[in-house]
Amino acid sequence: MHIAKAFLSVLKRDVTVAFRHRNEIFNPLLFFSLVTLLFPLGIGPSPKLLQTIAPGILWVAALLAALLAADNLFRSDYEDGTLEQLVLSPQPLSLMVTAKVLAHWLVSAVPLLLLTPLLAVSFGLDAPTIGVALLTLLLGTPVLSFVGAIGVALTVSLKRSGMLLALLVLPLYVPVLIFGSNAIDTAASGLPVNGQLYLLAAMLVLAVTLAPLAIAAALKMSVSQ
Amino acid sequence: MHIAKAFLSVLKRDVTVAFRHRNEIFNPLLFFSLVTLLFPLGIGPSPKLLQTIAPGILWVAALLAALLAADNLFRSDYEDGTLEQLVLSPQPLSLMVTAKVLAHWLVSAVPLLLLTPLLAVSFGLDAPTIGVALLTLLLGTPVLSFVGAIGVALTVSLKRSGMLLALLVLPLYVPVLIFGSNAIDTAASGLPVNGQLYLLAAMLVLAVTLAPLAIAAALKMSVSQ
Amino acid sequence: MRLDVVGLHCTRGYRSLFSELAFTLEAGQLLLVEGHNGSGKTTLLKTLAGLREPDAGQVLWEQQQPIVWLGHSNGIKDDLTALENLQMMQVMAGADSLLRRDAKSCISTLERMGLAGNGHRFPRHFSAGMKRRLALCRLLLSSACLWILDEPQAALDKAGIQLFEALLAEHLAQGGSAIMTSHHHVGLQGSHIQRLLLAA
Amino acid sequence: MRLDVVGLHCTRGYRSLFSELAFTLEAGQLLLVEGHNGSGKTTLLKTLAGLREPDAGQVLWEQQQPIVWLGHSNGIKDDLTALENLQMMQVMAGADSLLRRDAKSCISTLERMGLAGNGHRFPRHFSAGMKRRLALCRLLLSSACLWILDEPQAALDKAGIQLFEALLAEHLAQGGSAIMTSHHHVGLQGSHIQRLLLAA
Amino acid sequence: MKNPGFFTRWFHRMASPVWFYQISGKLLPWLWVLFAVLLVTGLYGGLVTAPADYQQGDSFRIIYVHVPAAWMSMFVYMVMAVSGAIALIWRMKLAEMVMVSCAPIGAGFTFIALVTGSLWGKPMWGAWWVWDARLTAELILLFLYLGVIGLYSAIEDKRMASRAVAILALVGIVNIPIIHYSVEWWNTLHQGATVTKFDKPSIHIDMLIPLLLMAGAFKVFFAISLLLRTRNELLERELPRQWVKQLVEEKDG
Amino acid sequence: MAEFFHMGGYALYVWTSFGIAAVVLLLNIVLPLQQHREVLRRAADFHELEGRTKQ
Ligand code: HEM
Ligand SMILES: Nc1ncnc2c1ncn2[C@@H]1O[C@H](COP(=O)(O)OP(=O)(O)OP(=O)(O)O)[C@@H](O)[C@H]1O
Ligand SMILES: Nc1ncnc2c1ncn2[C@@H]1O[C@H](COP(=O)(O)OP(=O)(O)OP(=O)(O)O)[C@@H](O)[C@H]1O
Ligand SMILES: [Mg+2]
Ligand SMILES: [Mg+2]
Repeated sequence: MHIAKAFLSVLKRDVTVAFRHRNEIFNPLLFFSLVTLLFPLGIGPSPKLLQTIAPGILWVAALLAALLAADNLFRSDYEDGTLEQLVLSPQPLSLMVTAKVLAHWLVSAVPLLLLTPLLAVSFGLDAPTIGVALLTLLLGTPVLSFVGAIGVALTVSLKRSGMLLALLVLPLYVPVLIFGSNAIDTAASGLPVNGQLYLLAAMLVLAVTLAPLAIAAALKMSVSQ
Repeated sequence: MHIAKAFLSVLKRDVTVAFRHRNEIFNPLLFFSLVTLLFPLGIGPSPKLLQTIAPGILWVAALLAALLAADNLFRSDYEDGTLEQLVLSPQPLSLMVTAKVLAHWLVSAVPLLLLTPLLAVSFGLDAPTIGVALLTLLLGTPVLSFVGAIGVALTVSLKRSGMLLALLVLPLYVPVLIFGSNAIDTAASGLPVNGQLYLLAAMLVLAVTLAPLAIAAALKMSVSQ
Repeated sequence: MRLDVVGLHCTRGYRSLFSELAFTLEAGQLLLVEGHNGSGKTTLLKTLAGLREPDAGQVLWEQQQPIVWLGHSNGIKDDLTALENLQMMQVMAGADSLLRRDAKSCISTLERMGLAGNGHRFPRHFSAGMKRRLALCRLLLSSACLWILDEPQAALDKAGIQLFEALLAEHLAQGGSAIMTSHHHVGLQGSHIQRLLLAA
Repeated sequence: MRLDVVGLHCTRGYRSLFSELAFTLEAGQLLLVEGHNGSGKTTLLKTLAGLREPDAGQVLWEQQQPIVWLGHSNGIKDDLTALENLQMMQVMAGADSLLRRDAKSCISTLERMGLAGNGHRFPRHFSAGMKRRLALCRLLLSSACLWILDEPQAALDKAGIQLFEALLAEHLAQGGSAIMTSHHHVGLQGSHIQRLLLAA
Repeated sequence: MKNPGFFTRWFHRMASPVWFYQISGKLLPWLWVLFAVLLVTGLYGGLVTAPADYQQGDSFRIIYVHVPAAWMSMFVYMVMAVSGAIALIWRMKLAEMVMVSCAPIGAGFTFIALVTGSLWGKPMWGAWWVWDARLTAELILLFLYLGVIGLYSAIEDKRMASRAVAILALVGIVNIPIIHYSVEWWNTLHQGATVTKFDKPSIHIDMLIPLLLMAGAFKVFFAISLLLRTRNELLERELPRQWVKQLVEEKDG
Repeated sequence: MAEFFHMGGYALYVWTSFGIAAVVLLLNIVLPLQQHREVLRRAADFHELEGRTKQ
C-alpha cells in the first residue's frame, strides 16, 4: 500500500501545482479554442464548408493542444533537479511516471473535453455527433498524453526541444487523429462508429500499459547526461 | 558604425547558434509540413475540398510554426543570464533585439517560404496563386516574428508560459492571417490582390518600427524580477 | 553496509577523467573528493549515485538500499511551498518515511535548517542560500545510510555551513557514511575521514 | 567616477529588506556586502546594477557609463564556443572594445583564467567551476570602472579564487571600483575596503 | 518651479493614493444615483414605450443591451490602453491600477455583447454563431482581455505585471479599428453602422433615445465598477502603509 | 402584462439577453465588493501580525 500512497502523493502534487498556476488549466483550453477559431478566419465563413471540416479541425486542435501542453510535463522537473531525485527514489519509477502523466491528462485534457460541445455547436454539428466527438476525445486524449510523455522524456535534456518533440510525437499521433476524426465524420453521416471506438480503446490500453516503461527508460537516459 | 557592427555581431551569433543545432532550421519546416499534412488526414482526401481550404491551411500552419518557433527566441538567453547582460549592455537594446528577431526570422521562416511552393502544388494550387501565396508569406511572416517576440519578451520570466504566449499572441496574429489567406483565396479566383498586399506591407512597416520598442521595454521588465 | 568501488573508469567525450579508481567506504566514514575545477568530481559522484554508468569498473552497493543525492541543482520545486516540498522529499525517500510522515516533523526540520516561518512560502521567493538550505532538509528526512553530496555548502552563509557540518558529524556518528566534494574548508577531523584527490 | 547611493529602500513582496541605505563608493574602493542567507544582498546588487527599481531612494552613477555585472547565473551561452562567448562579451561591453577586438586578446584571456585549450569547446561540456571561470572573463574584457559581482567565487576551486582576487586587486589599483558579496573569506586588505552588513 | 500650475498639482494629487481613495469614496454614491436614473428611464423607454420594429418585431429590443455592451467593450479597451500609455510614460501608479481594473470589466462587456449578439442572431440569421468578420473580431477582443488578465495574474510582482500589461494593451489596440471597420471591409451578415452615422441615423427617434440612455447607464456603470476595482487594487498594493492601517483600525474600532 | 413578457414570441431571446447581461453586470459589482472585504481582512491580519512582531 505504500506504493499506492506514493502514487497518490505524486498525482496530488502535480494537480496541486497545476491548480496553483491556474493558467495551466485555462491555457490549453484557450489554445484549443483559439486554434479552432483560426480556421474559420483562414478558410472563410461558409457554414457548409466549416461543418464538413469540423471533425478534422477539432482533432487537429486537440492534438496540437496536447502537444504544446506535453512540453512542460517533465521540463521543470528536469531543470530544478527533482527529476534526478525521482529517478533515484526507491519508489518504482514507471508508476510514479504514470501518476505524473495521469495528472497531466486530468489538468490539460479534461477541461478541453468540457469545452468541446460548445465549439462543436459553433461549427454546426448536431447532438449525436457531438456525443461521438466527445467519446473519441475521451479515449484518444490519454493516448496523446502517454505518447507525448515518451517524446518529452526523450528530449527533456535538450535545450531547444519544442520542435523536435513535435517531430517525434506527431507521427505517432496520426493513427489517433485518423480514427478520431473519421469516427466523428462517420457519425455525422449517421453511420455506426463502433469499429473506430474499439480501435481507439485498444490504443488506450496499449498506451497505458507500455508507455510508462518507455517513459521511465527515457527519463533514466535523460538524467544521466 | 559601432552600432552597425554590434547589430551584425548579434545577428551572426544567433544565426550561428541556429546553424549549429541544425534542427532549429529543419524543425519549423517539418512542423509546417506535418501540420499541413495532418489536415488531409483529418479531413479526408477530397481534392476539391482540399483546394478550397488550402490557403487557410497554409497560413494556419505557418502561423502555428511561427508561434512554436518564437518560444525559444529569448528563453535560453533568459535562463543562462545573457539576457541580463544584453539589457545592461551600453548598446541600444531595441537595435540588438531587432537583430535577434531578424536572425530568428531568417532561420525559422525563410526555409518555410522555400517549402511553400511544394506544399501548395500538393494541394492543387496553380502557379500564379502560388506566387501570391509566397508573397503574402514573405510580407506576413516577419510580422509574425516581431509580434511573437513581444509576447515572448513579456512571458519569458514565467516558468510555464507556452500556452500563455499563445493566448497573448494569436489574437494579434489574426489580422495577418485574415489578409494573408484572403489574398491567396482571391488570387485563386483570378482577382487582383493589391489591396491585401498593401495592407500586409503596411503591417510589416508598423511591426518593424514599433515592435522593437515594445520588445525592449518588455525585456527590461522581465529581467527585473 | 559498505560501498566498494573497483576499477572505476569514467570518460567525458574522448577524455578519460580517471581510471582504475578503487576505494572502500565503511559505515561511519566520510570520503572527501578533491580536485581542481573540471577534474571530474561531479562525474564521479553521479556515477557513484547511479545516475551515470561507468565506462569500466563497478560500484558495489547493496541493491535497493536508498541513498541521498544532492547535486549542483537543488531538486526542489518552486511551485510547492517549502512544507509541501519536504513532504514530497519524504515520499521520494521511500516506504519507511511514508509511515512516519507528518507535518510536525517537517516543521521541526525547517526550524532546524534555519527556515522557521518560511514553511508556507514558495522557494521561488527564496534567496540562493535559502534554497540550498531547503534542499539540505532531505538529509534530515531520509533514513538512507549513504549521502552523496556535490558541494553542499554552495551559497550557504557561515551559520549555514556550521549547521551542515553538525548534521554531517551526527550522521557519521550514527554509523552513516557520506561522500562529498567541497571547495570550502571542511571543519571535521578524525581518522574516519578519507580524502581522494582527482588530478586529471 | 563615483557611485552615490541615497536613501535606498527595497522590498520583496510586502517585506522591507533594507531602507535608508546610503553610501558612497570612490574610485579604487571595494564594497563588501555581507549578510546572512536571505538578507537581501542579491536584491541590493541588482538594484545597484539597474536591473531592479528601488522602492525609494536613488542610485547615482554617471549615465551611459557601462558596468560589469555578474549575478548568480553566469551569462554565457552553452551553444557558442568559449571563444565565441568571449567575443560576444566584447560586443556587449560596448563600443570601445569593438575596436580592439581580436581573437588573440580572447585567447590570452582564456589562458589567464585557467581555461587554456578550452577555447573551441562548448561551455555545456564544462564543469560548474569552468563555467564560472568563463563568466569571470568579462572582468578582463570590459573597460568598465564599476564591477558588481554576486558571489563571484561560487564553484571556483582554491586556485580560481586566488586568480579572482588578483584580478580584483589589480582593478582596484588601477582606480576601478567594485561591489561584491561573498560567503567566502576575501583575502584582500586595506583601507580601501568598506563593508556593509545587511541584517534584515 | 515655485508655483506649480493647476494641472501639475492636480496630477500629483491624482497620483496620491489616499486622496484618490477618499475622493472616490465620496463620488460613488452619486454615481449610483445617476446609474439608477439612466437605467430605469432607459429600460422603460426601451422595453415599454419604443415601438416594435416592423421587420424584427420585439426581438429588436435586444439592441438595448447588445449595442451599449458592444460599444463599451471597445471603449473600455481604449481606456485601458490610454491608462497603459500613461503608466508606461509617467510611471503613474494610479494609471497602472486603472488599467488593470479595466480588463475584467471590459471582458464582461465583451461577453455580454457576444452572448446577446448570438441570442439576437438565432432569430434573425437562423444561427447562434456565424464566422463573420465582426463577430470574430469581437471574439478576439475577448481573448485580448483574457490575455491581459492572464498575463497580469501570471506575473507575481504587481508593478512588473502592470508594465507588462501596459505593453500588451498598447499593442492590442490594433484590433479596435478592425472590429469597427470589419463590417465595411468584408461583406458580412452583421448590421452596418446604423446609429453611429450621426448625420442621419437610420433609426427611429423613439428607439434611439432609450438606446442612448442605456449607453449612458452602461458608461456610468463602468465608472462605478472601475472605481470599486481600482480601490481594491490600491489597498492591495499599499497594504503595509500607514493609511491602510488607519483605515482598517477605523473600520474595526 | 402577459403580452409584455411574451415579447411578440421572442421572449426567450429577449429575456435571456437581459438576464445574462444583468448577471454579468451584477458580478462586476459583487466580485469587487467581495474582494474589498477580503483585502481589508488581509490588511487587518497583516497589521496585527506586524504589530505583534514589533513588540
Ligand atoms: C454574436 C453576435 C454579434 C456580435 C459579436 C456583435 C458585435 C457587435 C459589435 C462589436 C458592435 C459595435 C460595433 C461598432 O460600434 O463599431 C455591434 C453593433 C451593433 N450590432 Fe451587433 N453583434 C452580434 C450580433 C448582432 C445581431 C444578430 C444584430 C441584429 C440583427 C446586431 C445588431 C447590431 C447593431 C444594430 C449594432 C449598432 C451598429 C452601429 O450603429 O454601430 N448584432 N455588434
Ligand atoms: N523573486 C522573489 N520574490 C519575492 N521575494 C524574494 C524573491 N527573491 C528573493 N526574495 C526574498 O528577498 C529576500 C532577500 O533575497 P536575496 O536573494 O536578496 O538574498 P541574499 O542576501 O542574496 O541571500 P543569499 O546569501 O542566500 O544569496 C529573501 O528573504 C527572499 O525570501
Ligand atoms: N556534459 C558534459 N559533456 C562533456 N564533457 C563534460 C560534460 N560535463 C563535464 N564535462 C567535462 O568533464 C570534466 C569533469 O567535469 P566535472 O563536472 O565532473 O568536474 P568537477 O570536478 O565537478 O568540477 P567543478 O569543481 O568545476 O564542479 C570537465 O573537464 C568537463 O569539461
Ligand atoms: Mg562539479
Ligand atoms: Mg544572493
